[in-house]
Amino acid sequence: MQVNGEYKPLIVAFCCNWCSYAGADLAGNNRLAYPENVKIIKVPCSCRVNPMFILRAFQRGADGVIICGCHPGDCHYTSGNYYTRRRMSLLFSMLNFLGIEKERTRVEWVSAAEGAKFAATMNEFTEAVAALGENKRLEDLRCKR
Amino acid sequence: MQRIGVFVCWCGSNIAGTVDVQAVSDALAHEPGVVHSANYQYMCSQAGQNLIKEAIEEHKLTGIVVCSCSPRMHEATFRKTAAAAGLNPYMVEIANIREQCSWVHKDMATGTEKAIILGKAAVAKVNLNAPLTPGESPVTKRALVIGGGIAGIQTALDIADAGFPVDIVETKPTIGGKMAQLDKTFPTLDCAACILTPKMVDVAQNENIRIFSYSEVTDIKGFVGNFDVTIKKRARYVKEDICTGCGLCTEKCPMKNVPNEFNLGMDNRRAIYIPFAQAVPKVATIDPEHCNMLKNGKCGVCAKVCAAGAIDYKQQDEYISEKYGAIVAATGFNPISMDKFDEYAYSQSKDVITSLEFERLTNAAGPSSGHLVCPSDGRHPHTIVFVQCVGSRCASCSEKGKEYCSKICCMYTAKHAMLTRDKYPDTEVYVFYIDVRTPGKNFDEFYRRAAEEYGVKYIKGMVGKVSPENGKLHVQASDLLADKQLHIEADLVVLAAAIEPDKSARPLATMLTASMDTNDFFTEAHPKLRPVESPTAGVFLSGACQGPKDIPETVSQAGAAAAKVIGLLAKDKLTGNPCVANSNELMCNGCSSCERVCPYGAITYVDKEFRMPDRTTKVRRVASVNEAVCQGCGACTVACPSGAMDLKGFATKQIIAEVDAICK
Amino acid sequence: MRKCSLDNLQKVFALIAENASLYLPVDKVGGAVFEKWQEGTSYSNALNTVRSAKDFFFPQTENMMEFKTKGKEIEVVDTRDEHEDFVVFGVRACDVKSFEILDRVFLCEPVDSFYANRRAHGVIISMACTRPSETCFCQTFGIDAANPGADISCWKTDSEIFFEANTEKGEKLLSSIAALTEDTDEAAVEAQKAKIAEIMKKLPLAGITPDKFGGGKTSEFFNAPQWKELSQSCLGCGTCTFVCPTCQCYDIRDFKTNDGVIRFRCWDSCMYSDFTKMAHGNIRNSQLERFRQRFMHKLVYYPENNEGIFGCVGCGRCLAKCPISMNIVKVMKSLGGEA
Amino acid sequence: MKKELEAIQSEVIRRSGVNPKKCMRCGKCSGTCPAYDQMEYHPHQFVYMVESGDIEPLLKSDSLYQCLTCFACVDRCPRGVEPAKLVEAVRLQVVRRQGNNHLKTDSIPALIDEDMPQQALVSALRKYSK
Amino acid sequence: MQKITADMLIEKAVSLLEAGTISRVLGWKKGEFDYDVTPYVFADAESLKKDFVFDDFCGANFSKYLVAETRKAEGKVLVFLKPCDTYSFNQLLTEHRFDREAVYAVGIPCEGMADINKIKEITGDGISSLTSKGDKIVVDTIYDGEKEVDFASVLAERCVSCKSKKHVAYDELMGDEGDITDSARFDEVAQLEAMTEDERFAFWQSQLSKCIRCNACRDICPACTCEKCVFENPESPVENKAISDSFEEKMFHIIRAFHVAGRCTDCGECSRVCPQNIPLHLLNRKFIKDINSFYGEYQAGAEVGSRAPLVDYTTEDIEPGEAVMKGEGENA
Repeated sequence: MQVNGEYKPLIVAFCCNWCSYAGADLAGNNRLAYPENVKIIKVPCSCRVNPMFILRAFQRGADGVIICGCHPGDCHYTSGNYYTRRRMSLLFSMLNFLGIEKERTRVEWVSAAEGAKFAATMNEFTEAVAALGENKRLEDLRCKR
Repeated sequence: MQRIGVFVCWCGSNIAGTVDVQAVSDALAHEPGVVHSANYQYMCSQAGQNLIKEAIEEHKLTGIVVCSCSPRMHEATFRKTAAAAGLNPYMVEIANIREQCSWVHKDMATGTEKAIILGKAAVAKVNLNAPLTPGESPVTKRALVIGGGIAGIQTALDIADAGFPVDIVETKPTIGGKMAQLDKTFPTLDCAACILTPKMVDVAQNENIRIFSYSEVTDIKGFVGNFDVTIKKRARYVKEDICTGCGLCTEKCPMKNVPNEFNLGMDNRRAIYIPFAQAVPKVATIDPEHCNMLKNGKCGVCAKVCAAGAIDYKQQDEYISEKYGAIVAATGFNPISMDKFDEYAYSQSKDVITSLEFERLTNAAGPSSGHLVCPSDGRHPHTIVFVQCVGSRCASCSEKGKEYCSKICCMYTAKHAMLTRDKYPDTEVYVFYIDVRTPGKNFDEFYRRAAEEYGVKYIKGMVGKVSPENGKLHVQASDLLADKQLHIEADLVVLAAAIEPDKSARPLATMLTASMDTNDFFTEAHPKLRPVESPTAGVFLSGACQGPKDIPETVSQAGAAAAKVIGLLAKDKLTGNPCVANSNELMCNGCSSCERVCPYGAITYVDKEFRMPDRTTKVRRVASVNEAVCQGCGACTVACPSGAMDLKGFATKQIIAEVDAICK
Repeated sequence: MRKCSLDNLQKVFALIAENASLYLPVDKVGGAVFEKWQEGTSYSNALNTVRSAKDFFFPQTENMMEFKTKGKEIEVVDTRDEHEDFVVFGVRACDVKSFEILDRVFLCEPVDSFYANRRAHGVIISMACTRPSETCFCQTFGIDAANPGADISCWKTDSEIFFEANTEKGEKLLSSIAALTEDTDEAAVEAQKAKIAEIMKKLPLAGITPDKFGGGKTSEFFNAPQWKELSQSCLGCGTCTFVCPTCQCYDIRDFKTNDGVIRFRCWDSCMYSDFTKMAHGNIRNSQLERFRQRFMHKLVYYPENNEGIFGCVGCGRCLAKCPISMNIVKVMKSLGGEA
Repeated sequence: MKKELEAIQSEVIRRSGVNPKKCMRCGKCSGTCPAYDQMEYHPHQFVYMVESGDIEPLLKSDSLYQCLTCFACVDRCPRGVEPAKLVEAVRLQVVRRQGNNHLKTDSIPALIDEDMPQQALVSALRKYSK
Repeated sequence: MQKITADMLIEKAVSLLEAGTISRVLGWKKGEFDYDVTPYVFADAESLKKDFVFDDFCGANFSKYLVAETRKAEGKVLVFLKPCDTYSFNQLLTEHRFDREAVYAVGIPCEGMADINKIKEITGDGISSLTSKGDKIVVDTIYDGEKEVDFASVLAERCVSCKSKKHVAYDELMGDEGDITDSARFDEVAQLEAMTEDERFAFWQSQLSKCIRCNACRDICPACTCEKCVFENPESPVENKAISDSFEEKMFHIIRAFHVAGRCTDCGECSRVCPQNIPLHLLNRKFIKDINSFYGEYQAGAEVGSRAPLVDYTTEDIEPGEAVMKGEGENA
């Protein structure tokens, strides 16, 4: 996404309510900075994230999409993140198969206690996406006028 | 079209310091649906809440967006505010512009821009919100306590005292747990049996309490207020209601060489046994592994001597189904195995023992009738070495012990050392410690007394190696303060083994769909604010299954868990979480994908008749969600290919609206 | 009539492409498609393109306008882009005829200005068919594959290509390439026409006739019992409509962009369950009704409103592409349209 | 000098892969060390001194060569600190800085007695030479 | 050439009709040419004898018709199932899409089906008749007269990489039972995996941009039996009719492949029906290949009631980051 003529990667982060969203809050509590272009959407569980949401984000101008959930075994709903893990493994492998840069998508397990990990992950992911440049391969020109 | 009010909180300077709140409320005022936009110093204050209430009334708002701190902080507050002004509480959305904006960004321009975008996303979502009403479900007024140690006993007693029926399920033949095995308790040194056994009797006599001993929970279904539990009552081959506990059978049984688990294998019991004199229920149990009658059909002595005729070799496991409104996990702890600590020669010498074994050795009802002797030959030990932190505070990479501090070892070691010196002043007692941790009422005084008054030799350092040599134990250790390596010829080495959750906890957590940490301790719903509740509604935590703790702490947590249970059972109806899945039956094709991913079994299928657009009717199999069971994870929404399954409060359209708003 | 050697064809293309975009059939994996000519693009020998040539005047999706929103204000933006001059080379007789059918829909009052503009800016060069397929039945609708028509008609032999302008636009274009062409008599072309006429007689579908159909036959066919068994195989996909050169139904939709709305139109198919869905619901709720609509439109309703001209040009694309091989020929035969 | 010592410290930490900060000062390494009495600085002190940058005395100490590299401390350390690897890393620093070997190959035969196992010879060579 | 003939099937159907076991027959009806057959419901012996056909072009599967026909309460439907069809049959049963009791399934052997486009590549257009003769097909054309083509050389792509000649469901089997074949069906996927990211993107961009959103792939697909597709449901935020600016077709095909992942039996119908000849089956096969490599071999439809990999999990599953690397195949 272009901001004032400069490329700044827009990152959409889907965070589960119980672990990762709380982890993001903790990053805030500890004033651990990460790029402002990371925007968080709260979902009850990472398993609520539909592949359609991810593609939609890319269509609308996101340059990277990250899904954060509880660590496997720690899901508030016991099994949600296990489904996420399978779904995203397959989806991301498919996107890679279609030639969409694999660095644009990621799943990271962030617990409520891992504020530092949340910030570090976002910094690192943003950097990786920044290195790729703008999302061209899943863009929708209609959204880019 | 919604009429949305936006309220931007300054949070003092917490938000306003990095976000131009005026700019945010101005920008959001132009968003579709927004009819009112304001900002205020502290939205969560009474004055701030009044501002919201007044705006709801004045502008006839149908939805509100509060740009403030994390919804984890004040979503509930603002929902109540909305409800008080007559607005459905689920028409409130929070834009987290503090934790996820002002606190992580330094620059006013970027902070403001991001806050506006987060606000826009929240507005976009509220535009698609619908009022939600939580469903109601009845509460079965009976509690289940799993585990009959001091934690379970105390919880059960407190619940029963409030007038609610409670069942205790205990895997052992008797309740009492670890505390029943202890000798004295720190820091007051009262005898464990003296304070525990009256409580056990109370349990037995309480009309509201049923004890399922020698039993285990095999299945849990349902949800808060309505659990369906299956309890397997293992066959003990003794009719519980007839056995008088006279104990004659346990004297006459010819199978004499069964290791006595109550004394940690330091002596033997019979194949038919009562674990200890004050057992509750005081009923004999036949150990089918060792009973000749059950194994080979030969013997039958116990049946012959039983005057009451309580022996029943044909008894079968019995499955009991019961409904409960609340479940308390009180599965307790065990010392870890010493297998991985070969340097302490636990497997090589009988005179290297764990602290729990030491408790039994000093207990008057123990294998040595309370005489402190070396288990190898029964001699009186003159030099005793206590080693602390065996398996506690180990780095995870070492893969030997546990990373956490087991919390109770410092105090019981001080107790052991003190009692030994008190009773046997001729013994030399060394305690090797890394740190002595005594944060508790009268704890440090207790430890200092052991060192100062009883002459226990506390040495800062660790034992590196114990080797049995000529009937003695050669202890090689470091004394860090003297900067010396010590070599002690000891008679007895006592290892303060780390404690870990009972092995039954993990499968129980799976049945309860309750979460656990990596150490298999149950996770609390909130580490500070909800320490006795599991995140799974209706499941409560009591005692060491939640983390290492001593008796006073266990008892207070047990009481707290009981209070929570009583609070739950006192309700006639429960209101659920309205953010549940719902299936659009017109779209559903009945493929079962959602049912398969639902962790709660909340989805069932019904055959429904549909009137088709071409004026015919057809019967189709469609999914139906039990709203009381659904916890709202959303797994089904993605499993559903036709998009028939959606989640209230986190609907596909709402999330996509947020995505769109963010990506603008 | 003008001609040029096939060796010079690329030069002709280059000359045309100097003033307008030139599109022509190009061989691709999976069949021929119309593509913009560039240096080196070679003309396909395929009988026909997978998709018809209607895209040039009636593209699958076409933006009509855009609304930009800022806060609560809306600005309407003209985004039309149909004013570019272009030339389409190698259109077969069936597709040429399809333009007439589309014209009658889009150019009657109220005139569809998008379509009209594209028509005004496009020049069509047709190509006679020398090897029709077994699926061809253009002659059923009086189309002469040997006389393809349009602005310029072309005939291709093994070594030469012949041009004849039929319209003013055609004359103009032909004169612009005069330097590369020469005058010729019609002997070679006449010979080819005769040969084609012979082939046409041999085609397996030569016997299909539309005589039984036409305007005023609604009551005769609407409740025919054959519809039930004909439609029962139909999957309700849009393949036939989307490969059809004469299907002209479209839907107008809004696409929400990041800062407003794009209003666009896109092809629609009467085979789709939401076709002509309105506030009260759908007027054709069963696949039978939808299926019937498509064929009744081509064989009865269209001729009724258009002086007996049928809404099918016999290109055979639907015969080749229907996933379950249900098509207009089978419908016509079933309803009695075989000589 | 201070700078140089800091460089040695970071080099020791890097080369050994040991994080001395993990040490909780329990002294089990020293309690377990069979060469304790021969050593001037004991394993736990090694760890602490490397951590605190007090490396100079270590560089001069014979303790470097008294460590048998038996890895008992590594095996038993509850925190996974691995003191023996630190000792080895310091030793390597010294050996490298001296520019020559602690033991010359020529002087070895004189030190050999009949009971010395072959293994000890090889490990000594490894330990005392660059 | 098929080992079983239309006459044998007609005889079977007629006898079952006469016995009252079934009330109608789901089969293939003769077309205009010798290669275009249409799935059709035959209600009587007469129409069967007149129009029923079984030859080298009877590829179309009956899934959609099975779902529709079994909802009519008119007795049992006889359906002839080739081995590949039986997998779809089971998958539909697993998803409760039809009532097993309403069907009488007869398994029939299949030697693979011919691809008319491959034949036309050899013989050219203008086919007036086609006759199977042993391992040859005799093609008569209006331009070049009679030509013979090897059946093997014109075998449809999906039959070249046939996964199974074994039936996994039937009430009755005609002819000999075959085996699960050791096909090289993942080779094409592996070739794409071996390309660079840019090459893969270029490949799919050129393929998917051909899409005209006719929905034939979806409408023929045995796994796409939703009451209403998300792309057609106005309530769905992804509802869409048009291809536009190179995104919508990607969205459609990625999501469609994802929706059928773990459920797709790899019947290959999507690629067969695509009017634009997009190799859509490669998307589904990629998912199958990944599923096999990440979670162990799984064949949708092999067993009724089996748990599809996407509605299942183990606690030890591969992490998405590793999965993407592993998904690049041996070449990564």
